[in-house]
Order: sequence, then structure tokens, then C-alpha cells
Amino acid sequence: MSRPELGTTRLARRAGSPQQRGPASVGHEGAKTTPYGRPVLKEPVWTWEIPCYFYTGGLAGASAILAHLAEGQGNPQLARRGWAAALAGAGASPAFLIADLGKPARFFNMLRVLKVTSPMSVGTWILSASGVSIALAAVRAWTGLFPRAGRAGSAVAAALGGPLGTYTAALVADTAIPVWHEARHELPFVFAGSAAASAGALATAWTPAKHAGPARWATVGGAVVEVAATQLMEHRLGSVGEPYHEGPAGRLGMAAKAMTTAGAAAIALRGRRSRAAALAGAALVTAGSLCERWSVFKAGFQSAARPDDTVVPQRERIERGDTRGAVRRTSPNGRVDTDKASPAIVAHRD
Amino acid sequence: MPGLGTSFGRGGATTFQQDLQNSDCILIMGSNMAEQHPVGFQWVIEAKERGAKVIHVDPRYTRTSAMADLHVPIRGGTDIAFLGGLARYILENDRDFREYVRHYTNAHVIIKDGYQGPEAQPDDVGAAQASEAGSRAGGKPTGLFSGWQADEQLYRIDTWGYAGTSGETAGGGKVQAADVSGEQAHGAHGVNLDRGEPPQVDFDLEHPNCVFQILRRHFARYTPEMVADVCGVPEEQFVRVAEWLCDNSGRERTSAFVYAVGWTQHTHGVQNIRAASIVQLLLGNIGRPGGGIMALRGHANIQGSTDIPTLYNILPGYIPMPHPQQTPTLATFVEKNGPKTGAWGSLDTYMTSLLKAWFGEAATAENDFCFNHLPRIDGDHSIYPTMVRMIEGQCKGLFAVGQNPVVGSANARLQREALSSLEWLVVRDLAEIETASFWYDSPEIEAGETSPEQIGTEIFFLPAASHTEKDGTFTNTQRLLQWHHKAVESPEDCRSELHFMYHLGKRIKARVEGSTDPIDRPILDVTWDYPTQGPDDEPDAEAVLQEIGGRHADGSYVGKYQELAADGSTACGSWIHAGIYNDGENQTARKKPHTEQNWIAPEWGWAWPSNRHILYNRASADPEGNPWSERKRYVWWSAEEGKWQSVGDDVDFPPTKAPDYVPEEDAEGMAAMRGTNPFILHPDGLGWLYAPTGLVDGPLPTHYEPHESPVDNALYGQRANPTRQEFDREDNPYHPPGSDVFPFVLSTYRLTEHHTAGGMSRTLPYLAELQPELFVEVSPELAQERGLRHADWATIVTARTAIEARVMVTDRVRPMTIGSHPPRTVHQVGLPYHWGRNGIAKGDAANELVSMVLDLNVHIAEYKVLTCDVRPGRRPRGKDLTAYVEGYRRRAGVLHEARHPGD
Amino acid sequence: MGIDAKLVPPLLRQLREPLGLGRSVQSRRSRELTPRTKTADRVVQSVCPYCAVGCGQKVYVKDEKVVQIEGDPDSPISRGRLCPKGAASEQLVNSPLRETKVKYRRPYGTEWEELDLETAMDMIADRVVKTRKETWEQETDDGRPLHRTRGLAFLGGATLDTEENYLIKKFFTAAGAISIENQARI
Amino acid sequence: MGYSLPTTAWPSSYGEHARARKGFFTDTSVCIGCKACEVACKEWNDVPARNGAQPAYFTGESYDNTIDLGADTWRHVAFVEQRKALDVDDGMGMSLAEAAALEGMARSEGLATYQDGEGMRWLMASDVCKHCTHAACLEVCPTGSLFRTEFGTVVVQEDICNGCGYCVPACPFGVLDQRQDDGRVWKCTLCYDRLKDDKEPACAQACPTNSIQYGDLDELRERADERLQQLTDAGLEQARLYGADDQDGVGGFGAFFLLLDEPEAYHLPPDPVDTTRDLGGIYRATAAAAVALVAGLTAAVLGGRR
Repeated sequence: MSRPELGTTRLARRAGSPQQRGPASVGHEGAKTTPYGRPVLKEPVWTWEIPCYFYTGGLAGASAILAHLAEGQGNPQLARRGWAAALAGAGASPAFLIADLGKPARFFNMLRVLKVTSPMSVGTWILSASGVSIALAAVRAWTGLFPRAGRAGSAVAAALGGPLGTYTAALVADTAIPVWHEARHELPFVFAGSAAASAGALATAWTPAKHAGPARWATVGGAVVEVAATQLMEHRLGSVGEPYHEGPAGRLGMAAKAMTTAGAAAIALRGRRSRAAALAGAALVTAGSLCERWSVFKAGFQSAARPDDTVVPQRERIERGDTRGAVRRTSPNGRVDTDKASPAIVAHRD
Repeated sequence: MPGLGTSFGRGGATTFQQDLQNSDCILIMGSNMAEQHPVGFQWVIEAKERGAKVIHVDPRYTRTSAMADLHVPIRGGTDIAFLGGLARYILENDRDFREYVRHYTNAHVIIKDGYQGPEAQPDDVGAAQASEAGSRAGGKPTGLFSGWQADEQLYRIDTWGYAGTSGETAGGGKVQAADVSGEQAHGAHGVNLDRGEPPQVDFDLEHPNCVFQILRRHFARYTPEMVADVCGVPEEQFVRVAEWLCDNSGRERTSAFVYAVGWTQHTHGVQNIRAASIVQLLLGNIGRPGGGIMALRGHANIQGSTDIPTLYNILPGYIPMPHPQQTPTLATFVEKNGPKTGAWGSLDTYMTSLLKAWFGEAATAENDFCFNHLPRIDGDHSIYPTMVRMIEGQCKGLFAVGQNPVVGSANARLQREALSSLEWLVVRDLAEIETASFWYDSPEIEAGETSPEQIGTEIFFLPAASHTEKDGTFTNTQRLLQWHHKAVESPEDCRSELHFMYHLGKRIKARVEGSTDPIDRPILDVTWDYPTQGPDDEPDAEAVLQEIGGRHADGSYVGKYQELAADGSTACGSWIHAGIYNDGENQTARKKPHTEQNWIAPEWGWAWPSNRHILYNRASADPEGNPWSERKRYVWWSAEEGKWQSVGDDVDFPPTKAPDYVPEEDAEGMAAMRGTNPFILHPDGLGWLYAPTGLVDGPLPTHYEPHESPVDNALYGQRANPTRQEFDREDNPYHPPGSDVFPFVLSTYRLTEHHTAGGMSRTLPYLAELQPELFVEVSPELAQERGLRHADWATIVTARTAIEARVMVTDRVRPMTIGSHPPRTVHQVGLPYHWGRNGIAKGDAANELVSMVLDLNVHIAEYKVLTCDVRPGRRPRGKDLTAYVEGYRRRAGVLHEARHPGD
Repeated sequence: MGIDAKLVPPLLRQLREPLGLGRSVQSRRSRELTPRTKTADRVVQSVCPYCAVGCGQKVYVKDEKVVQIEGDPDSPISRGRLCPKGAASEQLVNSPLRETKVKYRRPYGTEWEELDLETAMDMIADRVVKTRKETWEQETDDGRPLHRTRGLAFLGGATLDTEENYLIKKFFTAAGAISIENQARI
Repeated sequence: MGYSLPTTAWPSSYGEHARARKGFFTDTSVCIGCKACEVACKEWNDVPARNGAQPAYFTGESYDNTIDLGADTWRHVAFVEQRKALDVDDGMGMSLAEAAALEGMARSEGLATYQDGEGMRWLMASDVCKHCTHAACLEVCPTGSLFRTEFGTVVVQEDICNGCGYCVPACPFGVLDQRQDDGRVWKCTLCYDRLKDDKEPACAQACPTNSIQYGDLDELRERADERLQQLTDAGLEQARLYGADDQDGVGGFGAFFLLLDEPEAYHLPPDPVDTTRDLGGIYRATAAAAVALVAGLTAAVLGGRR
């Protein structure tokens, strides 16, 4: 919390926002929005490493699947490069996390427990297991050493690839931030598409065109899913999705769509024949994928800072009668007003 | 405290905080209790939970208002108009508790014929000096009592007395006026009555000159309409307050009043409290559970530091300091200062015991018990005139001990001027407060007007011990002394004041040892041997407390003040504290959990006098000695046992004096007190609706405008309190009345999050962050008028200087509409005063703006109401500030000459 | 439960509590947590030094240092409660801004200087004696006793103890100093 | 001992070590906004003040200068100044002058004004961690730093927290935050250490008017019901309980409130939800996406052969 410029306050800086009232009277009885436009939620504390990690995790997961399938199909060129990409992604991911946490011990502290209620805990175990198995598979793919362990690693890595590529969507969806939580059904597909596109793009760029057919397909298919799922997500979010249309999240989202579409088109149309088109397309898709993750990341911050996005949907739920909310008033005759039942609570609870 | 002293006899709250829970209605006025006394406020909440009405009358809507059933916004400084309105409402609607009023107050006493109240028309007065005021007032009554001496600006009070008496101290000079006022008025020394009976009475209350009728005439024009015009309180709201109070007073119900410095810090502060006392006496609420007047003090031991005073005009136990004219000997001192009847009838025993405590073996009957060792006062030696004497080079040394006048006193610049003029200054505090750092950091240094090289004051800063580092007692707001135990040794050079004073005294004694100069005799004779302990030779606070509580010649402890003797066989440092070591036990250190005793908790600490919690509690029973009602049972007479009983408190009455006791001829002291008279410190044993003596500005409270006010007095020709104490100096300029240049009313106040001048709060990270910056509270209307932006800066200007503060635009401050022909709007501005240049939370000090103008009764400054201007933006810096303020002075026509009569 | 839970790592403890939300993930520090009010060497009853409500305080001392000050539930006035200032008393006592050494500023000096406490006390005593003598008023013009000095003054805060005020009033009155004043006027 | 108001891990995981579920009932109808709770909390828990490098400043938000709950504020008193009868629209986007002018007009037209004693109220409320029955922060914590204590409260173990920050956006009330200098997350512990010695939490002990009440949660709920009834009977119809029932989105609060306005007026969400209740759906969607990823890549590999 730093002092704002002389003569201004958070209130003044928010001048013009719909929450601002006259400075004298900050509220009225029965206020529907918070006084002073103060947010209800906290913005996440995560820094730039986290969207990078979203990307590298997706890259590692999808690359492992791609490599494993390529192995099975007898495409060692693609497989070896796929394992390398997976290894790079799996190696970079903890590095980013440790950078965010501050020191390595803090990463390993997460292996103290396994909590199914925590996508991050589950993800950490997936990441750790993936890391080991990808490493084994990659060693075998490049050196032929430890063949049995490598084969096992390959299978495990491929099996974990899906979760590794998508669990970060579950991670952000399981928060109170409206733009993340309300997109919980779409976000995994956005991330899955993005993961496929990222892995495909890297492999496309690196693998000789002759062997890179699956990679090109993955790139294009992933890009299509990524863009389509994003569109669907934004549509379904409605007003809560406004952060995707303004500020950094909006700009990053636009860039992501443009670059991903352009890159995918380049690869689809010219990727097989033109090395330059393949490289350019791969670069664009990679950048698009990163931008997409950044867009989602930033949208969360913007969403948390908007009290209306938190309060209004909740108030609407109550007014629709979907829930009674957390408030209880006695009825005029003194009996407790419990006529509106709240929905059953499901899932893992504490 | 003289307000309470003259009304009831003792200068302390008449009740205790826990008793507020028994109230049926609580009027909080001149206090922001929820903010300034949050923990005490739990008892108001308790009362509220039991169904009591809580009323808050205050210019601002505060955290107290938020908890009240009714907040009544009032124009600052008009409390007497409001309270006088209540008195009139009660009288005109026969809502007074007549039986109580008839027997327990002086309503039935007939006043001298020569007495004339402020309702007199200019022609009636016949005094030439009043005519000017009258002509200016356009037919309004003068607003002056009989005896006004325009040339001296003082009253001669001999017409104010009870008919048939002559003992009142004569007025006729500032010098003498100051003697009989102030803290000395405790018990109203100086009225002599034969066997405690006023000579002329009318129990039918119909004699035109009886107090009851005088009161009716005095307040006749304080109608609800007038209250609305003067205070800005709508009539309906005023009537609601009056009805709530009346409905909740009487046999079955009681109402309590709560006040603090919102009433005292005015040029008519004492009379504010007098007005409240009158209302409470009329309603019969004094001395009864759930009733009373709760005076809320702002500091841990502020009550204690008047009881055992560090005040110039009194000795411990409210004994007046001797005066050269009146008191060449102890006998004449006692005669002049002690009425023959009531508890003050034994002044000789109190005084002799005090002298024995101070001068020990040296004090003998032959040498008048060293009475002549005492210095004499013959004028106002209070702190403000003393600061002026410093500027004039007459006072050369100052000890500022736990006190920060540069932030806490009115006209901070003048305070610094005084400090800069000293030869030496000793500052003792926990942190380096502004009073210690003024020589290198001050607005004057910032403006380039002075520099350390030009300030010749030699300064000693001595670090103090905290409350956890010493034993001792605080006397809280309800007269309760509580012992606090030492927990740890103080660090490094930090020492208690006990240590400082004791060892300084030792050194001074050593320096005059062997001196034959008579001026050194008192120092040589003063007893100064207290046992010390610990590595720092800390004096034993218990030994000091034992001296205060008193001993007999055989060394045994005095059990109660009635044991004190005038023959030198007892030594007692403070007669009101006699018994504090009863049974050899430190009574103040008793800490029996409240859960293990009755709700009064008499075994927790010790309340003076004699561990009484509700004073004058004889009044909780009817004249026959029966409780007024079962619901309000507190003290009653048991004929079977021949003594007074109570629900658990000490009875504030001779324990075996029957209700039907009538004094014999020539009875003196307590023997001259009827069995029906609850106010035993008064010579007549009555609650004083009308104060025949003790006050310099009138026997009854009268509405005057504050010294600086935007409007004229709607009731009288006399604008402000005629006796107010001014300092007409170039460095203390005043605003002309009604000045357009300073159109707004400013009130200073405190916040929960800080403490007084900030030395104990601005230095603490946890408190500093809660209110980090000085702010000024203004209404949306004023913000619009002056272009002030919320949270931006504003400059607040008076003729003294200008300061800057953040703007708080809030609906909690509202402009007041006053007067009816035509109505006009008065804007009020609120400014907390805690900030200064040191500590963590820094800012300009509000008291830079306040002028020195005092209530002559007690020499307290008018911090609560002054006029000002407010402008957007920060204040000018350096020399520009000087020019800026000078411009204001010029435009306002601020002159330095004495005021005109009637002003 | 057979095995000493303290020795088993959380992951294994989770066998008994699969979700790992409660006791299985409790750390050793959490298990053994003890409030400092319990580990204090002693507790002393005191009174809040701020306003005049007179709230009871309990002062906890560990290794000759105040480690906690909180409301005294035994007090009939405060019943264990405190306001923000009272609650900050521990910080008042251990304040980072608290001064613990004597500071001396000579006339026209531009800096604080260090001074030994004993020396400071001696110097102050000298000044009192000197000023008193210089400004002594023995009697009025018409020969009535005054026996006083108005050359030195005292301004005390109202947070001084009763006993301290008593010694101050007693000694200064004996020394003839009459401008002995306090916060009550302010 | 019978245990009421159970959570998933309490009392089950503690066996005979479980204690009664403890909580706060904060009755804002008697809160005087003194902030003793803020200070007592900081003092006991050694929470840093917001001074020093980033000093506190005048926020202009009534008497609130600590702004919100966070790593360095575990109790926070909200101040809400409200006009009552005089409902001048809601002042949206109005300048001060416009608002003031409008209000002046309202007065001249004879609407209720402040001087009639009905025009103003000042709400104060001490906010704190809710110690939810279903606590998202605790559920999402990957290290087990956040855990359910034997008192049924939710506590961050400072020796375990790795500063991952997941709990920060997970909390539907915005209670938790990271401390800048050490990266870890801090919040109210309901004075876990004091509870172990059967001592009241510091804030509740300090509270001058007993606005903050501490005790067994089931008893507090009964007391709150009585209080609500009492206030309603007294005509204070704005009174309502917040978080006093099991049915809400977090299964009831361990620290619940009596409010005098909608929760939004105090910066509180009207229908807070533990998002982990949707975790089944989230995992299903994620699994579907993972399967789709595998399927898509399989298709790509197959399709890419040609």
C-alpha cells in the first residue's frame, strides 16, 4: 500500500467508477454495492512466473503425449524432440514455481501432503511424477539407456500428460475470482487446446517437416480448440467476463486470438512445404498461447478488483431464489425465515 | 470542578461509571464518551440494554451519537441556553421533583434584596457602566448580575448572598476574585451560617426572592423557541429531550448526565456544569443510583492531580493556598476559609495535620505549625499567565513533566516563545516531545523567524519511567484510587517522577544545609526521609501514601478524617484521603475480583472520601430516611439499629445521625447539620441551585456567546462572559466579534485512536497507523462553498496562524440554522488536536490556531469554540505563511486593545 | 492410536485422514504452541495510563521485560476490556521511539549532548537554588508575608501518580515556588 | 463431550483431543468503532503496523485508515456513513458540488434532514476471518499449512506456509493476503495459542462493549438468535444475522455477525461460496479436457501420418 499522489486517494483514483458516490455520503441503507468501491476479494499475489508456468506445464503435458504417440507410431524424430520439449517444459515448470515461491524448499514443502481438495497439491504431485517419468523417457529416447524404465516412463508420462496440461485450469477455476470460477467448465478446454497448440508448434518448428505431420495437425487442432473454447467462455461469462474486453486481459486476449489464428493458418496452409512458414507459424502460435495464458491470468486480477462482479451475481442468485445467501432475518412474527432452501452442497468438503 | 464544588460541595463526579447501568436516561453532552472513554461506555451500553434512553447533544455526529437513541446537533458554545431551556421546561411544567427540591436544595432560601439577575433592563440597573451594553443591545436585558464593576471587569458579589448573612467573600478586584474561585470553591469556603441554617427561608417556595422564584425568572426566556434560535436545535427535538429526562426522573426513575471537557473548555465552562447541576437537582437525580453527574476526566490521574494538586491555588484536599492579606496566622486562615458548619467546620484539623505531615517535628503549636513556611498567593499564578511571565523574563525556569504545552496548550506559538525566553527548562517524558525539540524544529524555525543560535534556553531532557516501572496510584474519573504495581525496572536513565523529585529535593536540601537565611528555613524543615529501594534508590511510594493517609502521634494510621486533630497530634498529607491506610492495609491496592463482591465493588481500590462511590447518597432516601422507591433503593435509615444502611456503599452522612436530628443553638461543624441535609460539605447542607459564593461570574448560569463567535447574544446585551480572562497581546490576537473574515466556528477535539498531545500515541506504530494524518471535518455545504475536495488539503486560518489538514467532507458535520428573523446559517468545522512535528504520525498542531482566553473561575482556555476561515490547498510555507496570516489580520482589523463593555 | 503421532510424517498420517485437512497436517510447532502469558515469569496488576476510566491491566513479564499487557478481568470498572490505546500499552512501554538517555542542550547550542544523569540532577538542583534566590519575594510592600518565588514554574501532566504529585507539591511549596500547575488547566 | 456443528476434519480427525468448536459472534449493533480489536490483535500476534517504508495515510474512507483485512490486519473495523431518509439518488458520478446542491434542494423541499435526527447513521463493524465450516483456503492449501484445529478453527501454520498464495484468491471474503517481506500468508488464528490455555482471543477480551463475543459456536448461535429477536422486537428491523446458519455457501461461519444492513454495505459478499464445492465439476471438466487432449493428439498423430 503506497501513498497515492498528493491529494488523491484510492477513492479519488477510482473517480468515475460506478461505485463512487458523493464523498460525503458513502452509502445508503440497503446498499447494493460496496462503499468506496472497495473490492470484496483480494487480487492474486502471483507474479509473471505463473502464466509462464501455465504455458510450460501445458507444453510438457501435451509434448509427452505427442512423443509417446509418436514413439508408438515409429516416428522417433518427432518422439525424441517431443520428449526434449516435454523435459524442457517439465524442468522449467518447477523452476518458475520456485522463482515465484522464493526458494526451492518451499516447492518441496508441497510434497509434505497430498490433498485431493487442492488442485495445486494434486498438480504438484502430477508435475513431480511427470517430471521423473518424462526424464526417464527422454533419456531412453536420446541415449537408449534404461530401456525398461524409459518405456514405463513414457507410458506414465503420456498418461499424466493430459492432467499436467489441464490441471492449471482447475487450479484457477477453484478460486473465488468470478472470471475464473464461472469459467470452470470452459477453462480446461482453453488450456487443453492451448497445450496442444504449444506442443505442436514447438515440435513443428524443430522437427523436419517430413516427420512433423502430427505436430502440424496438433498445432492447428489445438489452436482451433483454444480459440473456440475461449470464445465460448467469454460468451458464457456474460458481464462477469468483461475483464476479457478491457485492460491488459482484453489486449492480451485480442493478441492471442490474432496470433494463434494467424500462426495456425500459416502452418495449415504452408507449414509442410515452407520451412519459413512453419517457423513463423510456430512462433505465432507459441506467442498466441502465451498471450492466452497471460490474458486469463490478468483477467483474474481485474475481476477481483471489481466489487460488482463479486456482489451482483451473488445478489442475483439470491433474488432469483437459487440460494438464500448468508443472511438471515427474522420474519415479522419472530419466526426464522427459512422458506428458501439453499442447494445441497456437494464435492469434497471440509 | 468548581461547577460541581459550588453546586454540591465536592469537586468530583457525584457517581461512578458502573452506576450508569442503573440509569433510565443518560444525557451525554460536552462529552464524546464512546470515543474518549470507550471502556467506560460499556456501562452506557448496559443501561441501553436495560431499556434506558441515551441522548447525545453535540455539534458533531460522533461515534457516541451513532450509539445514542437521539443525537441532537447543537451550535458549539450554547450549552447554557440548552440546559437553561431544560431548567425552564421543568419549572414551567411543574416537572421538578418537588419534595427533593424543597428539602435538599436551597430553593427555599431567600436571597438578599440587593440581588439583581441578568434579566434586568439597562434602566433598572442604574449603573452607568451597563448603559452602553444596553444601548447596543436594542432593548435586551443587560446580561449582567448586580455588583458589576465595569472599570475592573469584575463583580462585587456582596449582593449575591443569602438574606441575613454577610460572610461572603467580597469581590472588587481580580486578585481577590481568583482567591475564592476555582478549585478553592470546593465546599464553598467562606459562607458562615448560624448552626447551618439560612436565616430566611420559604418552604412554600413562593417568596419572590427565594431561589426557586429567582430561578424561574432567570430562565423565563429560555423557551424552546429561544433554544431553537440560539442553539439551532429544532423545538420538537428539544422538547423530546426534555420529556425523556422528565419522564425518567422522580421517585421511581433516575437520569444521569455525562460531561467532559466539551463543557469545561469555554470562557463560561464552570457555568455549563452549574447549569447541568441545576437541572439534575431540580429533577432530584443527585445522590441516587442511576443519577448524578459523571464528570469524565481525560487523563489517568487528572482527578488525582487536583485532589492532591499540582495547582497554584490549593493545597491537598482542596484547602486554599494562603493569601497575604487575609491570613497572617493559621487562626485567621481557618477563620477566613472554613465555614463554621458542615465538614469544612474542621478545617483547623485538616490544615494542622497537613502542616505536621510536611514539617514534622519543626511544626509546633508555638510556631503556628510552620504556617508561615507556606508561600502566599495574591493573584493568578496559573500556567497561562506564568507563560506570559516567562516571555517577560520574570519566570526563568520551568519543569515540564509529562506535559507537552507546545502541542497541548492554546496558542502554541506563544508557548514556544515562552520556552525560548527561559533560562532553563527541564523536560521529563517517555519520548522526545515537541516541548523538548522546539529549539531546533518549530514553525518559527521553518519560517526562518528564529534559529537554535538565537534560543538561549538551557534544556535538560530526562527520560521518564513508564507506569509499569513504578508503584503508585492513579485516581480515576470516579475518585477511585487504584494502585498499580511495578512490574520491571526502568531502563538506563529512565526514572519515575517520585525518584526525580525525591532526589532533587535531597540535593536542594543539601545545598542549603547550614544556611541561616530565613528563606531556606522551610526547605530545611520539610520532612524528606522516605525509604528507598532497588538499584536506583527508588523512594517507596507506599511510604508516601502512608503520609498522605495520615498517622496519629503514636504512628498508627488514621482511620477516617474525623479522627484528625488541631493540636498537632495527627499528621495527614490530605484530609480527604484519610483512611487510605485503614487497618494498616494499602486500601488502594485491594484487587478483589468484582465477581466476588457486590456490584459497587467496594473492595476494589479506594474512593475518596471514605471509600464512597455515590456522593451525597443521603439524598437517595426521603427526608424521613426511607428510600424514595424500592426500585431506587440505595441508602436508608434503620430506626431499629439507629443507623444508616446501604446496599453496599459507604453512607455519605454521619452514620448515626437520625433524619429528625435538628442542631442545637451554637452548634458547629457536623453537629450543625440537620438529619435531612445531604450535602454535608456545604455550610447549609443543601444542594445549591443558586451559588451565593464561590464563582466570579454569577450565582446562576447565563447564556453568553463564546469569546469568538460569529453571532450576537440573542438573549442579552452582554455578548460574551463579562469576566472572561483575556490576554491582549500582539502575540495573542483575537478575532473581532462577528468577523466576516473568520466566518466559521471551529471546535477542537480528540479521537479514540490518539491521546491528548500525542506523546503517548503518535509515537506508537499501532496507534499512528489508525489515524495517520490531521484532518478537518466539514459539511458538504461548506465544502461546496469553499471548494474543498474530499481527502485533499485544506488550510485553516485564524489570526494566530494557519495550519493544514486533510479534508473530511462528511454528513456528520452539518451547518446549523439559527435565529428566526432572519434565520442564518452557521458553519461548524471540527479539528482533532493530537498532531505535532515529532513521532510517527506527524502534522500541524490544532492548538496553533487557538487563542489564550480563559474562564476566570478556573483559568481554562476556550479550546472548544473559536472562529476561523477554511480554504482549499496546503498552507503557505516559510515567510509566505507569515505574510498570509498578516493579510488576514489586516482584513479582519485585528487590533490589540482592551474590549469594550458589553462585548 | 498406537504410534506416536509426533514421529509420523504428515503424508503417512494422512492414511488415517485422507483429506489432510485436520490433525494429520498439524505441525509440531502448532501442537506445542503455548501463549506467552503462560510462559511469563510473573504477572503484575496495573492500571492503564491513558484516560481516566481507570481500566485494570495485567502486565506479563518474561526475563525482566514486559511481554504483554492486557485487560484485567477482575476489575469492576473495565471487566478485562481495553480501548486501542490501552491495548497498545505494551508498545508504549517498549516503544521504539522511547528515550532512555539524558539529553542536554546548552544555551544557544545546536545539538543535543550526552549528559550523565547524576550530573544533570546536580545541575538542575543548582539552577533551582540559584533562580529561587534571585527571584525571592519575602513580603509585600506593606510588609505582609509572601515567602515565595515566581521565578520558576512546574507544569505536570496528569499521568503522574498521586504520590509523585504529593512530593512535587510538598517540596515546591516548601521551597516557596507557587506556579505549580498541571494538565487540569489545559 | 458432544460436538456440534462439525466440519469435515473436526472433530473427526482429533478423536479425544477435539475441543468444543470455538468462534466469534460480532454484534455490530454495539460496535463503537474504537479499533481496540485491531490493536489488541496486532499486539498479541506481533503483526506489523503499516508504517515505515509504506506509511499509512489518510484514506478519506470515514475513520478507516487500515482499509481491509490482510496479512497485517487480522481484525478490521469498517466505517460506513449513511444518509437515511434523505435518499439523494446514489450520487453516482456526481461531483461534490452537484451532490451538495442536490442535497440542499432536498432540504428546501422539506424532506427529512439531519437536524430532524433521522438523517444519519454511522455503521461500524469489526470484520475478521470467518473460520468457515467449509473453508476454501484450507482446502486449496497445497502444503497443509492451513489446517483445521482441535477447536474447529482455521489456522495458517507459519512454519509450514510456503507462500504459494493459492488461498488468497480462494477466499470468498478476501481475508488472506501475503506479507510483502516474507512472502508467507497471514490471517486471524482466533488466537490459537491463547485458546490452548483457555484464554479468550485478544480482540474479544479487549472489546469494550462486548461487540466481539467469543465462545462455543453453538452457544454463540443461540445467543445471536436471542439478540436478533430482541432487536427485532425493539423495532430495529434492519438487524440480520450473517453467516449464522449451516445452509450458506460456506456451511456457516465460525465467526459470524449481526449486521444492520446488507453485507455489501460492509464490503462483505451476500452469498459467499466455498468454490471447492464445485471441485467435482471442475475435476470432471478438467478430466474431459485431458481426455480430449489425448484424443486430439491421437487424432493428430494418426492424421499426421499422411
